[in-house]
Amino acid sequence: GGGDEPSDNNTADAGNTAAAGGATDRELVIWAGSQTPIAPNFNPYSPSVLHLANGGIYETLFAYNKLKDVPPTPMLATDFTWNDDGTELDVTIRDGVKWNDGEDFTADDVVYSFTNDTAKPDFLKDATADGNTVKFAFNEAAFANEFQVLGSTYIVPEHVFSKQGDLTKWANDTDPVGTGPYLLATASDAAYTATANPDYWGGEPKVEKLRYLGIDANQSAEDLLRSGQIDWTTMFVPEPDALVDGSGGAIGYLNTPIDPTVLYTCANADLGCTGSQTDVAVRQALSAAIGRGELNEKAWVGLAKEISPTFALLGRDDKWIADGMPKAIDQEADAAKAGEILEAAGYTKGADGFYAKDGKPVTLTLTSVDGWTDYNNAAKLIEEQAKAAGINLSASTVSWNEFSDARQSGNFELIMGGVVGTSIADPFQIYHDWFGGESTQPVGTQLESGEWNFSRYSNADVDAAILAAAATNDEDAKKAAYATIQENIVRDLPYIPLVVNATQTFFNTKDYTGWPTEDDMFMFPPSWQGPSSGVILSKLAGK
Amino acid sequence: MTSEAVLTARNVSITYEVNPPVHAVKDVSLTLYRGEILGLAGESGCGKTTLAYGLNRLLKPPAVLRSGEVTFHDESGTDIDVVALSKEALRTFRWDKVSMVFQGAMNSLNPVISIRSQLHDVLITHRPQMRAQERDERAAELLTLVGVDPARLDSFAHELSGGMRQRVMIAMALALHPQVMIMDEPTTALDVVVQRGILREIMRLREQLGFAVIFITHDLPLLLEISDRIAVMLQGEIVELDEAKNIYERPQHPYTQKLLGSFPSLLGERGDFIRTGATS
Amino acid sequence: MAKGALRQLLPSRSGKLTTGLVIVIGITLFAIIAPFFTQNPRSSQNPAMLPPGADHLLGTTSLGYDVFAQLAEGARSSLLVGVTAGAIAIVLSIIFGIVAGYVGGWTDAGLRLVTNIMLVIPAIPLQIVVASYLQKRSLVLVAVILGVLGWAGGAVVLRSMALSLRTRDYVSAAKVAGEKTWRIILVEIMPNLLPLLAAQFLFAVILAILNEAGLSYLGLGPNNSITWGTILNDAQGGSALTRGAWWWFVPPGVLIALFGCGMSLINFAIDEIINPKLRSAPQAAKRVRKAGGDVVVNAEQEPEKVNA
Amino acid sequence: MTFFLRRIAFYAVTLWAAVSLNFLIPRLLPGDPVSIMLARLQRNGTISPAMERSVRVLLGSSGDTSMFQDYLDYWGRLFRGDLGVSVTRFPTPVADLIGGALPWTVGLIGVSTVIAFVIGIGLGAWAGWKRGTWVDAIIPSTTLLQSLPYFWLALLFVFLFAVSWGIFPIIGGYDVFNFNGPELSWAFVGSVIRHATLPGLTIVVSSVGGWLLGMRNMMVATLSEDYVTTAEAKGLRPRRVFMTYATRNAVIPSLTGFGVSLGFVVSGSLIMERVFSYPGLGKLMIDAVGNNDYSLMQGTFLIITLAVLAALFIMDLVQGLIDPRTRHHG
Amino acid sequence: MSASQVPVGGTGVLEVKNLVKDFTVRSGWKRSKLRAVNEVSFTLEPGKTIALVGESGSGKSTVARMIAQLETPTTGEIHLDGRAIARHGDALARYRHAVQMVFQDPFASLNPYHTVGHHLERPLKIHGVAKGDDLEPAVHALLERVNLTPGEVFAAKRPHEMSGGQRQRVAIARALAPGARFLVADEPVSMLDVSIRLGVLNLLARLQREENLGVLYITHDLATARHFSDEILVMYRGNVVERGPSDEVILNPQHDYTKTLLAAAPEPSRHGKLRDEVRAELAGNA
Ligand SMILES: Nc1ncnc2c1ncn2[C@@H]1O[C@H](COP(=O)(O)OP(=O)(O)OP(=O)(O)O)[C@@H](O)[C@H]1O
Ligand SMILES: Nc1ncnc2c1ncn2[C@@H]1O[C@H](COP(=O)(O)OP(=O)(O)OP(=O)(O)O)[C@@H](O)[C@H]1O
Ligand SMILES: [Mg+2]
Ligand SMILES: [Mg+2]
Repeated sequence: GGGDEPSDNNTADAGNTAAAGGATDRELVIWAGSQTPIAPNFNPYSPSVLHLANGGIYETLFAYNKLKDVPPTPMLATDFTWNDDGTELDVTIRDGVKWNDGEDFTADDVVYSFTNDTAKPDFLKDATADGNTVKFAFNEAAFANEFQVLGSTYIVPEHVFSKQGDLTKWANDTDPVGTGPYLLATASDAAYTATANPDYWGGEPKVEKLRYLGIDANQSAEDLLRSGQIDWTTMFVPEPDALVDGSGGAIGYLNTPIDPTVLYTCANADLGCTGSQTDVAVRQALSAAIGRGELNEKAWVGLAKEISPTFALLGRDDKWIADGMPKAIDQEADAAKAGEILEAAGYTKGADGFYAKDGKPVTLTLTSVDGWTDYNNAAKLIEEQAKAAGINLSASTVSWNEFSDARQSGNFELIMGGVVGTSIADPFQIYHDWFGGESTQPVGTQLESGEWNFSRYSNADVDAAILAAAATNDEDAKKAAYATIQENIVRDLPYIPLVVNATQTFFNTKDYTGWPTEDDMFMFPPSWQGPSSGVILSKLAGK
Repeated sequence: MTSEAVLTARNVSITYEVNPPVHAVKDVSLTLYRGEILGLAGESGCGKTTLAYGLNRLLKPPAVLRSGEVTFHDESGTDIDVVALSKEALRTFRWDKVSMVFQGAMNSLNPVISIRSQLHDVLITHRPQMRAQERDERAAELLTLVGVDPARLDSFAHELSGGMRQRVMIAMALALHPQVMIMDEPTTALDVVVQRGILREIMRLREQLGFAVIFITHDLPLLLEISDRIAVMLQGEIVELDEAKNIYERPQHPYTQKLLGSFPSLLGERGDFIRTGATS
Repeated sequence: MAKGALRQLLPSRSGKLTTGLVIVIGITLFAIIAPFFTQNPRSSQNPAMLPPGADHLLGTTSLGYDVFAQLAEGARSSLLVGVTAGAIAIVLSIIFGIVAGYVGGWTDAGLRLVTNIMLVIPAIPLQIVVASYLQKRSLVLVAVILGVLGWAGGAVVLRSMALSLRTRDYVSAAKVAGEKTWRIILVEIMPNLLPLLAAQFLFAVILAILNEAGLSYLGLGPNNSITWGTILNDAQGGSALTRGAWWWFVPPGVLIALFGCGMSLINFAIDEIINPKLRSAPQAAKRVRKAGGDVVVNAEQEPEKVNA
Repeated sequence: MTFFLRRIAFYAVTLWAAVSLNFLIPRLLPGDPVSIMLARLQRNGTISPAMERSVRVLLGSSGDTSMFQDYLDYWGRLFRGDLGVSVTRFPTPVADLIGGALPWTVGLIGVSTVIAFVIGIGLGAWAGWKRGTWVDAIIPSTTLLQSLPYFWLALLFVFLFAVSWGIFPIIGGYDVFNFNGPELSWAFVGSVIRHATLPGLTIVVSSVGGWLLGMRNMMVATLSEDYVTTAEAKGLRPRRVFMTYATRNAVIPSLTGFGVSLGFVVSGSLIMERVFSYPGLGKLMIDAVGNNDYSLMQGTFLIITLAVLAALFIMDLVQGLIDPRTRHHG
Repeated sequence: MSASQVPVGGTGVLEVKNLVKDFTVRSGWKRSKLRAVNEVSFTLEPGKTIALVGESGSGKSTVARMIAQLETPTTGEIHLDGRAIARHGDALARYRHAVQMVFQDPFASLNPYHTVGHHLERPLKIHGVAKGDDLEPAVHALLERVNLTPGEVFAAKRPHEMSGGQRQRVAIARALAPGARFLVADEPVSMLDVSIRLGVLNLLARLQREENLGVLYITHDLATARHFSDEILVMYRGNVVERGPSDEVILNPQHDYTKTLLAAAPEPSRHGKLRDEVRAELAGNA
């Protein structure tokens, strides 16, 4: 697989299609990426929480649909309203919900879930319960944090969690108490199982039993899928059509590209970046030299989607792309154009066929995480394409640790990596987290949590526009701010966009119905994604 | 001593099928009489061991018995054509009629099992009717016979001195009352004092039990002292075979003469040794 | 070394040796020569996943790389890794084995401690740790890692050999003649260990090639090179088997196995040099059978007699 | 120093050095474990400062203590039998993880190693006994097996036996679809055996050749020993000569090698375990290395070191049993 | 090294004083001390031969190895030309120059990897006897001294291409190469074939006479000891139990052990005696 960090930040969908099928006791087997041995841990605050917990046991207030520009689906809450300046948010919680130990779910549980030491976000000033309403107060305009509050914070039972000492050290592995559609049944090194929650507020799920497996190699998972032993998984498969066709219709397949794949460039010499890529001309030339069509065809077997250089997700975020900005970035390699850019910037081609300036050759090292086959392959192709354009780029692979260390500290030239796609139909989060001067550190200093600006990009105009966009809920004001941002980042290319990476989900359509479809993409389908996977589980039925 | 033959070999030729072939034994004929000690002398590599192996059909590739007959004349009066014996018959024949003490007798004992089991092995295989207790008794008796403390039965080879190992091998060779015992340099690795002890033992046992011995060594003085008859081998052939006394006093073949001259006598003459520089 | 000694040491025409040499020399030649004739193994300009055919002897990979060209390039690198690692391992095992055995005393105690620790600490995890410690892993670096971590077993054997050799009369004789210690080790002892050293070297080479493949499978192989191991890793990552691209997955493995097999066969022949007992018996049995003696070679001796 | 003390000293010093290395090695790995851990966590969204603090506490390196102090603490904890808590499998104690994995590893790899050894020794002895016959002709082919990269073989086996023909399962140490963890029943035992077959077969196939060759050569050499000739001259039955005189002596040199390989059972199988998602120790170790999970790394290394030392020790003893010569001298 | 440093043909003696050698031996968990040589003293004069006889394990080789400085005495001293011998550096080299050794097994004492020429060149070079162009003729001359003619042919051979006798001659030539005045010969013929033993011994005798060598002849063969040496020392369990002029010791043994040894030595003239003794014994018992 190669998809980097899948994220949460969501918008949602009102699509509430009830499954047509009936109840089934056939066990639904899921691989969500766990490796053996599985350490039972269903504490949503723990670093090693298992997938069932997020969505299957614990739920959020709303569920956002990453793929569409639609309002979020009400879950534990039914309604929310902002005040005008974005400093207060009122949320109405759902009536009649019970914890699976029989206790009532209350607004106090919601308050607890946001204010306990472990979970309390920095931007939150206060949360108070008032009947079935929870009032959130923020330090400053928090429109941009809507998704985090409503869509990605799991609501936990105060009466259980408050009795624990240190919440981060707790495994919560016996009868975890949640509101979700499933109850934990058994857990072992190799697998854990769940049964339907008969008292689920949305009605008892029709699939009675779930089994989450631990699998160590993608190849094994693919083999199991092929032989019908896995019913739902999200993983990279090079020839999905062959697999689906080969199954005779038993396996369904969805490709939902959402996360941009880019080349991180350590772009900012002022913050300590070194290497040829600190020159914007080199980045532009490299971008021109890359044949994205070929990358997609060969490395992503045609499964990835065209990317917009503005980082707005084409199709979903079209309205945010400023006038005059290109929609999709060039797909064809243009070595001539690359040469022109370099020559205009004072580079000359040497006898070895590579460009140099002032006697210093343009050399670049591009690393990717070993074993992320699509990335590794794309990197090899980029090496070839860059060389054809006179840029001496060499590709190599590193371990995840090295990759993580390099980008955190800024000690790199080029890294192939993912940009966490936004979970709502708005590129704001990307602009803020990945391009903002606030979200970075000098080379040699580790980025802090929430800072994703690996390229060390820092541009006063962009920073000002981000601030402006954050303070408003007005679409036009936002668009104006985005236009400034887009103009700068499309020119400066601190991240050289490649493609929007494929996310391939396979599921058993022979025995189950109710899966998202191309026509009714009511939720983001990956098996590892919470809380959307919980929503999907609650909608499945036997055939 | 009778002049009744117990083993006759006629025109035995043995070749090592290597490149080029080595004719280790060439057309050797030899008769062993009941109860005698026949010494087989000759320099290293002249084919003594090969001949001994041939007599007991122990040759392993690349050695091949090219031609010749070996006949064993049993006490019962029947003649056994050793060359024609079937596999199984040969197995039962071995050790029962002809036993051997090997050149490397120091290494002839299995290092990983006790002396007792090695003695028992022989008895179990050839005397299956024997009861366990009888076997134990017999084993103890054998060791006593060769002058080793029966308490040593449970020892392992490495726990015994060279002389003791040699005696144990002789005891083993005696286990089935064989009529012929082939001893291939049984004392070469031992020092003279121990060697003398063992020779004395062999002589005594021969007197008591009446088996015939083919005694192989290159130590001619030794052979002269103990053998009844001596065969001198040179390059695969027996060049002289006569009574020990005759060999000593009237060697016929020049090679025999040369061999005899090679040993300065302890108490007598220098033989061919010249030490003109001697100043004593 | 003069011819006489060599000839004496070489077992007379051995099928195993010949086969082994043919395989090893063949693959080595392939590694040396083939890359000049094949296309650029890093050129993705061919159609992807082509089965073997006239244009591409062993087809192409998912990126359109020519498998045959990759194998040739991989042979070069894999052999380089193997030989380098083997050489390092052998030098270290000589230092730790022979020197320890010959010099004795505290030197021995110290060297032996190191050897024991290297023996007890499993090499594979250590290789993994070291490999992941070194971020830029060139081919040579991987070879060095494999070599530096793979000498202990050989050192133990060499030490015991040296221990027995140091009491040999010719070593004593050299001492009495006034030779220096280092000269005794180099000139008197080492040549007699040559067959053993050769055998150990071959073994170390195979081991290094296999280990490199293993490391590559775990993603810890050389960063920027094509080896048989990285080809396998790519093939595995590209689901070559499930996609039916056996031509991508099978040949590197077969080449590794073949090369190892060839080396083992040579090793076998060397074994027969070291141990004359091995040399004579089996061949002798064959020869005797050819010569017409119906000898079954085991304890149940058949009549050795041949028609006179 | 007496021999006995020397032996003890050997084990003690080796153990000390190995354990110290185990302490050191993880600390030499690149990257700050805390930030790597945090980076992993950030994949699931932002994390609170409290969570960050707890990660630091968990990873044990608060940054203020000296390496030497850490080292002393490490020994202190070892003596108390405390191997720490795994970070990647939080909050499972390392001891539990190892305890859970060890039986599988020992069961599969140990048994396969023993089987490979027994088959290899048996066939090797037979081939040596029948040296020079057609049996010898098949010997060279075993060198081919010996040189197969075993993950390659494993993948091929999975593809053929599990995926294409469906004879054997694809993953797991037991039927993970029908059992919710190990249990005591015949069905479970059957499932374990079925799941062990393919990985076991891989190990046996790729390692049997080595034993076979070594044994065959030793056998040939032993057969020309005087005591074997003596045994034949004694008219013993071939079976007896084969077993007690030839094989028993020829097997002795292989035993040390067997001991060492038994020791490496624990670590030797990491690739295999990954291919088959087998719940073993080797994979635990690679994961630990890949995730900078110090405690788990140290724990697995320690177990491996102990296993090797224990195996060497046991082989010291076994050798004494089989070879009386070493009984007094070790 | 110049000739002045080396008293070639010097008149000094090699004196062994109260040599003691203890070995530690292990049996089971226990270690014990084994006294292999106990207070052995003798003086080796140029032109004289001393024979050291005794059964296996009596310590003969250990004495030889101590003299050749392959083993360090536990106590006791070795003096050359009146001075205690050196154990290091140039002085050791000078000692080696004067005292050389011939080993028991001529196959084992020649390195199978090197030619005969190499074996002889080395000591010549090390001890500065010959250099460069002189080396080859010197080697050939040495070979011819030990009756290996023509020298060129033998210099090119390797040990395995020669018979045992020839090999032992090479070993002797090597020992002579540095211009040694004293030769320790540890059972120089016991590994040789009966028919060639005498040849080697005769050669040794001739060289001894020509070079005025002092020879320590170690053997368990009493007959050759008697005829080859001027004096015989009988060793038993590390001790010298009897010593004296050779005929004296052999023909008129005093110590019990010497007598046992003499009785055990094969003597062709006694043929048939052993059988008769045994018969008499048996008859007596019966
Ligand atoms: N396996 C073999 N292959 C080839 N030639 C052999 C083999 N064994 C022995 N020979 C040769 O056969 C000849 C006779 O050997 P044999 O062992 O019988 O001699 P021997 O008289 O017993 O010598 P020794 O006194 O050294 O024991 C020798 O020339 C020897 O080289
Ligand atoms: N390195 C050693 N370590 C321990 N004991 C030794 C060592 N060398 C010799 N010995 C012992 O010292 C004693 C004398 O040995 P030495 O070799 O001097 O006897 P020898 O008279 O030369 O015997 P042989 O006639 O068998 O050569 C023997 O008991 C021997 O076992
Ligand atoms: Mg012989
Ligand atoms: Mg001696």
